[in-house]
Amino acid sequence: MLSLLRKIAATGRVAEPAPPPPEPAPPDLAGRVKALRGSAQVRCVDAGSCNGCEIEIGQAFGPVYDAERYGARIVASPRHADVLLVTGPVTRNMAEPLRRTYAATAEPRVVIAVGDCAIDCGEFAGGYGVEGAVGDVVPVDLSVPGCPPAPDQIVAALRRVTGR
Amino acid sequence: MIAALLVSLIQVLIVLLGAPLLVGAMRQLRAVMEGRVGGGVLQPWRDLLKLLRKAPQRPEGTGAAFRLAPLLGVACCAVAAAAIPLVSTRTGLGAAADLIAAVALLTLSTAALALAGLDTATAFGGMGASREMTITALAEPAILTAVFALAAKVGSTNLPAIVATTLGHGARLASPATLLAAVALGVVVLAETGRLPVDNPATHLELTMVHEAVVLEYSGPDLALIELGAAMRLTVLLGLWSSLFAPWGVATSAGPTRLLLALAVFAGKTLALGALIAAAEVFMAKLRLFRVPELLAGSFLLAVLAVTASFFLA
Amino acid sequence: MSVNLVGTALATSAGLSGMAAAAALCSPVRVRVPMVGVLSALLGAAGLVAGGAALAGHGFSVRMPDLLPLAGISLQVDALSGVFLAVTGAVIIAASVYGIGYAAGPARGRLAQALWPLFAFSLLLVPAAASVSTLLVAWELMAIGSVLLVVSGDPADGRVREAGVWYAVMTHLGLVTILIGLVWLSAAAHTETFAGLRLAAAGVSPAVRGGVFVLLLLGFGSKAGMAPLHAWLPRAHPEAPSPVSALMSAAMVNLGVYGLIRFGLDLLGGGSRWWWLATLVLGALSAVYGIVQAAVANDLKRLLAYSTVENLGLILVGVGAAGVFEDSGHPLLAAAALTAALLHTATHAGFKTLLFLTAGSVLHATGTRDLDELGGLRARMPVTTALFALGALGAAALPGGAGFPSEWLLLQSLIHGLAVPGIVVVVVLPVAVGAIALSAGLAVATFVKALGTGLLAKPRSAAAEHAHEVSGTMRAGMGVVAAACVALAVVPGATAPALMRATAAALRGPGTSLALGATRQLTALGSTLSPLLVVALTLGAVLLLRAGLTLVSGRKRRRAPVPLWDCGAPPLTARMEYTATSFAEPLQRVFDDVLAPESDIDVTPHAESAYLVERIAYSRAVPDRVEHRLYNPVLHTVRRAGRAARALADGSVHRYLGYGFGSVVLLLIVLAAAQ
Amino acid sequence: MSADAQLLDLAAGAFLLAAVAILWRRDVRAQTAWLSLQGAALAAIAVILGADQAHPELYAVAAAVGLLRAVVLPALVRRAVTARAEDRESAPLINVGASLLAAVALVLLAYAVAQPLVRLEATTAARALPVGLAVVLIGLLILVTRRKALSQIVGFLLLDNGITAIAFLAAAGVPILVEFGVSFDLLLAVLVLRVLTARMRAVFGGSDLDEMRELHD
Repeated sequence: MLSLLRKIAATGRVAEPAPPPPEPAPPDLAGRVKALRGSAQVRCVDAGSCNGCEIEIGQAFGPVYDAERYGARIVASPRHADVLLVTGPVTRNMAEPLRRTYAATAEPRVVIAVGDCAIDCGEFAGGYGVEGAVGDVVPVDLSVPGCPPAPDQIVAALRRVTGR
Repeated sequence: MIAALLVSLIQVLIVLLGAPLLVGAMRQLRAVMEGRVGGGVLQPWRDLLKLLRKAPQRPEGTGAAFRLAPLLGVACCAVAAAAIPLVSTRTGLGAAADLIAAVALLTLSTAALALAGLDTATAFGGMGASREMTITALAEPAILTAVFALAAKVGSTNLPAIVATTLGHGARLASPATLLAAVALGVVVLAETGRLPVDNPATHLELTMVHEAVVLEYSGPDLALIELGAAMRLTVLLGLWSSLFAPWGVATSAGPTRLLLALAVFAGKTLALGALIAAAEVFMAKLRLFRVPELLAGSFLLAVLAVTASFFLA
Repeated sequence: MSVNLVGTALATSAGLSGMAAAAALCSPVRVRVPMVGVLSALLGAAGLVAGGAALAGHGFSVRMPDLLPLAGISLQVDALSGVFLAVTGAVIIAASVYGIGYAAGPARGRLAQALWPLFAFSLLLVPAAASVSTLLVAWELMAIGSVLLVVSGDPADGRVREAGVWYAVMTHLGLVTILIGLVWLSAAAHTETFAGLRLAAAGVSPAVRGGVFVLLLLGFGSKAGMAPLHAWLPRAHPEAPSPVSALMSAAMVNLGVYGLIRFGLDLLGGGSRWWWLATLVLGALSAVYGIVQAAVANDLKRLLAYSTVENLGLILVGVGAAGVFEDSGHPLLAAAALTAALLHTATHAGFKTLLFLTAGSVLHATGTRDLDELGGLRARMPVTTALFALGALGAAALPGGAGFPSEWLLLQSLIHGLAVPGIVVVVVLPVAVGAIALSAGLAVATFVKALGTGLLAKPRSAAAEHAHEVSGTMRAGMGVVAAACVALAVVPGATAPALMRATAAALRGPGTSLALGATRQLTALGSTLSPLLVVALTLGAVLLLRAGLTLVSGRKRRRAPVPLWDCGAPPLTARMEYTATSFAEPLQRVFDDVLAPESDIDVTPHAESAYLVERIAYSRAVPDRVEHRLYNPVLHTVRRAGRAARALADGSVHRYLGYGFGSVVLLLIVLAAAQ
Repeated sequence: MSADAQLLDLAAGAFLLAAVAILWRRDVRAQTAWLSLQGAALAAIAVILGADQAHPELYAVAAAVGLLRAVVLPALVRRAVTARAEDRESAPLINVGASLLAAVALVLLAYAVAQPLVRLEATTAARALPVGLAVVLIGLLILVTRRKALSQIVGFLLLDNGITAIAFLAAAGVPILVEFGVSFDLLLAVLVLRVLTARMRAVFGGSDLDEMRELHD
């Protein structure tokens, strides 16, 4: 216990200083951003990704990038969520669950497609098990390109939603 | 009488408005200790305001129990806050401000929430309800026996009377009986508010959930009430604990300045306790569900020791 | 003497029971059931009036020498009897009205219908008895009536018959102990009227009084479901038709408590401390054991029966505490404890009647008592669900429930008990409080389970799927007692004056420190409880919140219906629900050492390969451990003795004559030796 | 009541609390921490009594007891905890919850049987006597119900702390030499046990007493 305390004292803050805020959300999103009042509960949906994006999302909420300081928090149920972070090309098996998750999320809700696969199926375009991009299944509001996208880009997207 | 009602109103309001801030402060402290920046003390309020404006939903096949539970949760905490002498011993409920009644009210809100969890007919709802009720049932003996120890000395379960007597004889606080009772009730408070090591309020893994599993189905305004209720419950129980074992600063007389001072002291005490819990949680891991009975049995033992000590030693 | 209200009411009830029985015997089935129901309800009303009058201070005493050979019948009603008369009468009213709609099949038959009013009247007779012989007659009437009614439900059913046998045997063993005790007492005191015993008891040697009390504790305790003599209760109450269960569980068991109070405190005049410590400890034991069993029970009515064991245990704790305090010269504490016991008798009668009647409605509508088969009745039987919820609130002793004020009062009296000198008391009281608290906590879990899995959620079987709300008379019966529950829960203080008269009658002492006339709140020993205020404030806060919520979220208040969150998988089915068994599983694990559940898993491997599992059968049963460990061995020895005895009787006449001759010779030898 | 009396009560309370905590925790490391607290409480009792009854030599006893019970013995036990497998009582003979409830009964029993002694002389010291008795009983309980040799050592130490406390409270302190004698052969015993457990672990790879039943043949 003491050793842990010493470590805490020695380490101090590991979070990087906040980068300048990204440009505000597009007009069609602005209304919802206002309604969210700087707080965004996030539900991650892996629609069939290679888990590269998941690792980056994990980093985005880790101590270094600390998305929580902008009002974003990961929650356990889409009922509690405002934002869906969808990764990967939507496989046939995950298409229906993705729709259900979207339906279970209460208005106002925002869908962020994370990673190239989520935007245009990337590597897996035309694969026999692939239903299509996230945009083909549920309406996408923001997208974070990259394979995988860097944590700070994910954080930036989230900041556009929370507006902080 | 008017003054007393005013006191109760003030207590309800400070708990209502302050509870989310307490939670925010605890999260903030935890974030800082983990080397993060944290969402800020106001974050819980932001979440609540947002949730209140979200579109309300009615999950298929849920009924009155599901809709009533969030309201009841907040209401019970509010009534308890009005009764317990958090700021002043002259509360609106006066003679009817009973310790057992206050505890029973909080149990009522737990039971209502458990019923709501069962009402959803989802596996997780039932699981959470079952665990929640198990813990509550086993916590009850420790609570009432500790109450027994405190009330036996004062000769009444009337909260203002207990607090006033303790304020009268500060030396009593240093007696083994009181200390043992304090530890026992402290453990129970942790269990009743779903903090570590009994329940992990920040878990995302359904299989380890207790309280979270019950509320998985709630959204929008209902969820806002649930979160507010949980925060108020934490505040009220911490306030009750500090009023019983550290009553300094609780006003025994009317008078605005006195009340303001008491208000400040109350906020300070509650924040300090909250900080203590939050800091301790950094070092703790969650207990297995079937180790929790051991914890509660221990707290029951301490409570019994408190009773015997209050009789034999002091 | 001038016309006496109590006497008139009792006479009326007697007449009504006769009329009802006659009507049942000689009227066509169509008319029979409603007629009996109405007449019995009037009978109950008469009992209620008698009790109320007695509680209001009217005394009554009559002696009918030639009604019964040798002793004759003598009746006397004081405030203490009044409590039990009133409670019983109220229960009879509700159960009779309910029974009109409930009775079906064999229960509509002549015998069953004729027994009902007679049994009801015997329940009124017991607390009115004023002599040992009268009491014993009434007691035996009650026993026989209840046994026959238990089996009247479905005599063809084996489980019903088994329950009937258990009950018949145990209730008569109880009767025997009571008989011996009372005869011994009257022999020692040279009188058998209560008035005489009250005077003469002081002269009886302590040893005799102790022996008598032990016998009475066993006899009356077994009637009151005191562990370990409770085994008949969870068997008989579930199998009986629901109105009968209600009458037994809410009225009959109370009479065991009445006997204990009447003889222990009143006639024997308190006696010595160990009597009451024993009562207290046994009461605490029954409370905890009963509720632990209830917490893991799956059969709705069995659960309620075990909850009866718990509540009667709490009442016994109160009685025991009263005895201890009385013995150590704390009349106020004693009065408070006894008042708590009596108040809990009333409140328990209220919510237990409600629960058994609602459970009966569930059984009536679905045909099953198995909680794992029920569920989803909320939408199908709204009234029943709401009333069951009310009863459950009372049984869980939560604010707004009927059980809360009485348990609060009980705790108050115990908390002040530390003032009593004596090491044993100081050791016992904290443990007793712990036991009460544990039973209270487990009661909450138990009734959350019963309500949440039994009536809320989704139906778990076709039977529950096609349930329907019950008939008007049944709803009326439930409604009556529900109203009583609400009254007891909200303004318990209103009963204070009456209960104080009763305690005064039992303790022959001053009244309690309950605030006279303060009907809004309950004040005892320097603490005050105001259920009315608490309930009003909570409801007010709820309404306020609703209003505030609509204000905040504006017109969007309309709730959009959405499917349950199923983690994206295809919709949740009823098979994925948590059942009562799974709900109770953690508690069952915690109390593994107490319950010793029997579970076994049977894995059938696939035909091709031992590594492929075809199906897994898991079964779990939580038998009554006391029954297994205590009763079965006894039964075994009895059976063996019986078998041995059979060897003596091989049918040869000579042998039988030989027995007779041998015994005569033996007798002569003994006589010779004696001179 | 006087400040001294209250301090004594407090020390007694801490003494008892430590015993309960030792029964409560499975982790031997945590147990040793509580053990040192208990030693400190014991020393405090001695000091208070010394001040109360003006027995200056009690200060010396207190110092010795404090050093031995609060520092040396716990340290020895702690050093005995090496192998990971050793440092928690995984499966006591009766589960911790039950043994805690048993402790409730034992404490109540201790108070009940000690009453005559207390009534004998109504001093504060005498009123705290049951605490010592209760600790002795709890120590025995641990000795009976725990499997690991280390836990048994802990129980043994608890037992001895209780005895010493009784000695202090009843006779206002045993003669200093006796106390030292007791403490030193206690020290010896612990050392022997430590060596034994170390050897056992070296030879059998564990010090679970049940597994050692085979040794007798």
